[in-house]
Amino acid sequence: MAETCRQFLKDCGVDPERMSLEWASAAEAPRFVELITGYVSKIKDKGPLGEAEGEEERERLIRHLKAGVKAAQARKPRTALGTLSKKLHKEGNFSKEAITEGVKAKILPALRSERILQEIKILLSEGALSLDELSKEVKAEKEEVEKHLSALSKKGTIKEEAGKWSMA
Amino acid sequence: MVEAGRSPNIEIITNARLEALEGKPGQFLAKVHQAPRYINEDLCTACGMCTMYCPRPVVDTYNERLDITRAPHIDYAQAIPSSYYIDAKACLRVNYDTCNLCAQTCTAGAIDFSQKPKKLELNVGAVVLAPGFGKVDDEVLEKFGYGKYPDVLTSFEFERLTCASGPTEGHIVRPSDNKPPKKIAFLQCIGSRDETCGNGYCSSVCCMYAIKEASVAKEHEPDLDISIFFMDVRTMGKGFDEARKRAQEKYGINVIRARVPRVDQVDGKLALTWTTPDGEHHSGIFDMVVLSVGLESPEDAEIISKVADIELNHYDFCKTSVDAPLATTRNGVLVAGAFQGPKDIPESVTQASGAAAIASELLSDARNTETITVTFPEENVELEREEPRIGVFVCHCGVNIAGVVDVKAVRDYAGTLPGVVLYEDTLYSCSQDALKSIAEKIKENRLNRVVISACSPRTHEPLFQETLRSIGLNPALVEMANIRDQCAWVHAQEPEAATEKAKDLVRMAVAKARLLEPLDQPTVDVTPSALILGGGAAGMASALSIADQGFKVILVEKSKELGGNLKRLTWTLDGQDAKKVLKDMVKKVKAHKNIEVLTEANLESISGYVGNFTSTISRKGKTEMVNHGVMIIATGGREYKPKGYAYGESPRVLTQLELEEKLSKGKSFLKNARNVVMIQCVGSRGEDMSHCSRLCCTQAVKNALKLKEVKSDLNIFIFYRDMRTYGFYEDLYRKARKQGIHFIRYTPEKRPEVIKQARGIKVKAFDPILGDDLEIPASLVVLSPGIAPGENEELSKVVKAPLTSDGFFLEAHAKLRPVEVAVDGVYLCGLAHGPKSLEESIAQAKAAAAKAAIPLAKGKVAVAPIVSRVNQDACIGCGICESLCPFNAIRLEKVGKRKKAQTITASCKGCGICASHCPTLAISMGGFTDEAIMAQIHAFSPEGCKEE
Amino acid sequence: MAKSGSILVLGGGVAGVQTALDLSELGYYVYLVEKNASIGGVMAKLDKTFPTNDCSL
Amino acid sequence: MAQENVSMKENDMAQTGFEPRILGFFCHWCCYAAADSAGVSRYQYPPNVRVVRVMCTGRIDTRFILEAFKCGADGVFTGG
Repeated sequence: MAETCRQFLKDCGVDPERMSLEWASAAEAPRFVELITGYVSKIKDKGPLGEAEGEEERERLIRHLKAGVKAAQARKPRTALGTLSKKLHKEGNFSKEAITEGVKAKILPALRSERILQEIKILLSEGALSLDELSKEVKAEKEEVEKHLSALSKKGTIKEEAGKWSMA
Repeated sequence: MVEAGRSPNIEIITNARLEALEGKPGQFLAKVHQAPRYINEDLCTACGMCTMYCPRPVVDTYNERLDITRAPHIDYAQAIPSSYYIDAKACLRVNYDTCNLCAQTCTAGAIDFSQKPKKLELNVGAVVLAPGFGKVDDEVLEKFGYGKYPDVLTSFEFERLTCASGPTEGHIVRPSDNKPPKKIAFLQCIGSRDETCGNGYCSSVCCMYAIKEASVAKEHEPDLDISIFFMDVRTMGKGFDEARKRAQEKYGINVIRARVPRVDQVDGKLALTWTTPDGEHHSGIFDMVVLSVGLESPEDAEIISKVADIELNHYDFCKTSVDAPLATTRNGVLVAGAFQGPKDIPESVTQASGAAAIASELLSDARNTETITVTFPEENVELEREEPRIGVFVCHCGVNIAGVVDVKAVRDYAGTLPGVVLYEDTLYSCSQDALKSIAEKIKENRLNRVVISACSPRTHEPLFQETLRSIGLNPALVEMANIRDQCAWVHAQEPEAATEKAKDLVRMAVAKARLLEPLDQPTVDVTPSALILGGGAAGMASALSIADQGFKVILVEKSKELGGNLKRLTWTLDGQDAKKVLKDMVKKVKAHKNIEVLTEANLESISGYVGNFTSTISRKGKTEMVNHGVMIIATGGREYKPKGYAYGESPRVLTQLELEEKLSKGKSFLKNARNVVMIQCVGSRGEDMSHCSRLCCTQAVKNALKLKEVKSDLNIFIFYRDMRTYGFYEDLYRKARKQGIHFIRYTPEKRPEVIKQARGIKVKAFDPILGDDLEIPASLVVLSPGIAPGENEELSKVVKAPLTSDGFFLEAHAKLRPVEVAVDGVYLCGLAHGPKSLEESIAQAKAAAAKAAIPLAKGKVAVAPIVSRVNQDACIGCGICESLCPFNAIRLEKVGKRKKAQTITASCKGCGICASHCPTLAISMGGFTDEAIMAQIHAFSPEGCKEE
Repeated sequence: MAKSGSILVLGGGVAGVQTALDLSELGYYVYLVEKNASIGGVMAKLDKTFPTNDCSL
Repeated sequence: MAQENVSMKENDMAQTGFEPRILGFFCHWCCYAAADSAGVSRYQYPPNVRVVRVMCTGRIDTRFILEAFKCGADGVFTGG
């Protein structure tokens, strides 16, 4: 879960170090205090969300996240996550490499693709945009965006007029 | 404690004393005299007006006479019963028939001067004496300037000074000038280990509390210079030695080995002189001296002894024996706690449960004949279904929260949140009167969701849940915001930020509360039998207790015979024949119709949950399945096998147990013996194992005395680090010194060496008093190896019960749940828990038997309602949840044509891994639904944030 | 005559309270007789306890 | 030069004045308990974290974390 989260946060334009997963048992109050103090100062150094990320617009970042949440709810990426967890569990393989590689190969593409799809929908519901503009806004290659556009237009959800896409 | 106040089957009779006890076990008649409180408990609202208006000051004994209160008062805010009372000795109305001011100011009309003393006659089957301990005479303390010099305090007084709710709100000041002290001295063994005052015993707790008080003081004032004057550092309890070491290192507390004979005042400061073991004289000036006073027998010990017709020992504590540590000399009258001998909280709590077990054995025929069952009103389902009507109660917790957080601001802020119809602040929301008033307000305002903004749900949620139940609301409809443990206490220096945080936490809790749903309260039947692992003294004692309480027991022992380590003992610490104790026990166990003994047997696996376990036992190559409701781990420990000290190389080097075995067979081996050397802490306290093995000191002294008895001209030398002959065992230590046994301290840097010579052996060691090396040719060297954990690691994995770093089983809570482990329905006793004496093992075994018998006696256990629920319409039967569940608590079952996931409610621990990995979001968690967590996340943003 | 299902516990300190709680859970009625005006004994006066420094209430 | 100095100072002020908003997901049995016990011991730590209690870190879903960032969190601390 944590690794998926980190990789996907990065995809959404959020510094993955902003999320931390730590362990402190019930008996480790001093350790807890150390962890939390260290973490807060780390985030202080990074500044407000969006600043360290170098995103010129916080708005864009939030939009990535909005689409990201939707992607994380979608069945395809969730199945990918479940299947990978199941596999690693069965093999008893919890090595960092196995998890990182697994997430990179199986889960992230599903999440990313779903995020791009959702973001296209959000953007187009706000107004018409060209392929170039879309590609820049969703932070993805033109080819990736095109795939979704053609699928959506086949379904009749969107249409193209004078090089600009909008909701049908 | 609050639970005791709430239980319908505990009748608290205060201001009362026992006057007579007639009859016989099972049918006693107890006569009790109860003095009037002059305030009606049922009417008193604990508002405190009476205290404010009373003109009569009295010293506050609760605050160790450091503060002043008035004749009508309450001991402390959370006291139970939560009603004020009038101190009859001071009251003008009671004594002179004047004043009556309080009665006029009391708006509740609770003050009632017509109350007369009551004589109660109670029919009871058994009596448990737990009157606690008394205080050391002021006369003893005067020797140390107490009463003469204001800055000499007792440790009990100092405890109140360091307490945030104490008279100084936790600021440490000198009573003479109200200024903070810079140098504090703690003097140990005041009124303990001191024959001149008649208390020859060790009080067993002072070393620990002195270290605790010193640490707390350093925590408050890091610059304090604190010295503790010890004779021996006796931190022999489980985990205590490590805690002492940590405290010494972390806080830099000076530990000085010396007994300070007197305290003098010089120029407003306190002067001490002392002599260290190397014979050097020292002196020092201190701002404050704390006397670590010991525990005395209770002041009314003699009266209790007469009234209850029981015998006392030579120190006026209750007389008991090693094989029956909780039985008094009168049948049916039991004892627990410090009256049995000075002891700390975990041991008192253990004995208390143990005494309950014995009473339950005696009266098992009469179980449930006189109890009252509470029935909760039926749930008001309609009200629960209505739109959320939320009530928010913000707790001051005295100054604990209100001292940092602006409680009123938080309360008013709560009023602005959607769905909130009532918002109030309370002084102590967990006090009984507050709970009552919360319940009334919920009813009055027809609330159907409640937010308590106070302390941690981990400790207090059950309390508020029960309050809801008592008025017909589902207990799952309460949510807590933790603004004490995780806010006020940890942001004490930043009141504004803490107040903001408290507001945020309340906003998040209210957001969650809006989405709370009622949850089922399922119960499951209990298999009425216990599985006990280990057939040593502890296992047998607990088996006998549970069997006598009327339940079946399966006793599993891995070796061929019952007995465990007890088989190797010859004499008990009080001089009884250990073999006879063992024989009697084994006989009883074998003859008991409720006990089935399986020897040469092992637990292979265990599944299920409290009330319904199924275990696989392997025995002589075969396996069998056993169903049982509870389990006790009594697998024991073993004598540590010494390394070095020429052990195993020379026949003259033995362990204490080997010596005992030899001694029991005759004394011929001592014929030519002259010098016997004993070496303590072999393997313990950092040599190999880090823990203190607790009883080796006493065992060595016992065996040394035995040797002297057999051959009085022996020279016996005992090399030790601290002599930890705690409690009444100190008597043996003193006796040994009087008989000329030599005690020589060593430090871990300079351990004694055993050297093999051409003929015989010698021991080389450093004598700190002589300041030089010492060589003793030894006829016999007896090592005191510690107690090592048994093969706990494997069992720990099978049972999923955690171990301490020393390899013993870890109890659920060191003080309050000393015989339970983290797994519900599994209990713990004997050496498997940690090193302890036979009498302590037996008391603990009884305690485990009491705890284990509770679910058996109830016949039903409640299942926690925080479990996963599957929406089977959304489930696609992928099986991801089934494969990930760590508790095997969810599985696929055929529903119609398709496979669907289903939760096994009784096994589910509510972790939620199934929910977070469900591709179709078909699984939700009771009390922690996706919607509720999302709502909390949204409420995290002060401006609000919406789901899209 | 049948045995009584009630038990008298003398002393409302930590030991007495624990005995009373366990007995009530085991199916007996308990009279908790305390000489002072409130239960809790010395435990209620302790701020923190060794070695974990837990709150004692 | 002087101007630059001023802006540096302002920058510094902004740096030190920034109080991040952090959301914590704490496991009931572990981290939440550790946080309680930190309170009991009166340890002090920065007041920037708001806590959502869960029964186990296994409960935490990727979308909770994204949602937290979306709702203005500058950081998310999950504690098992």
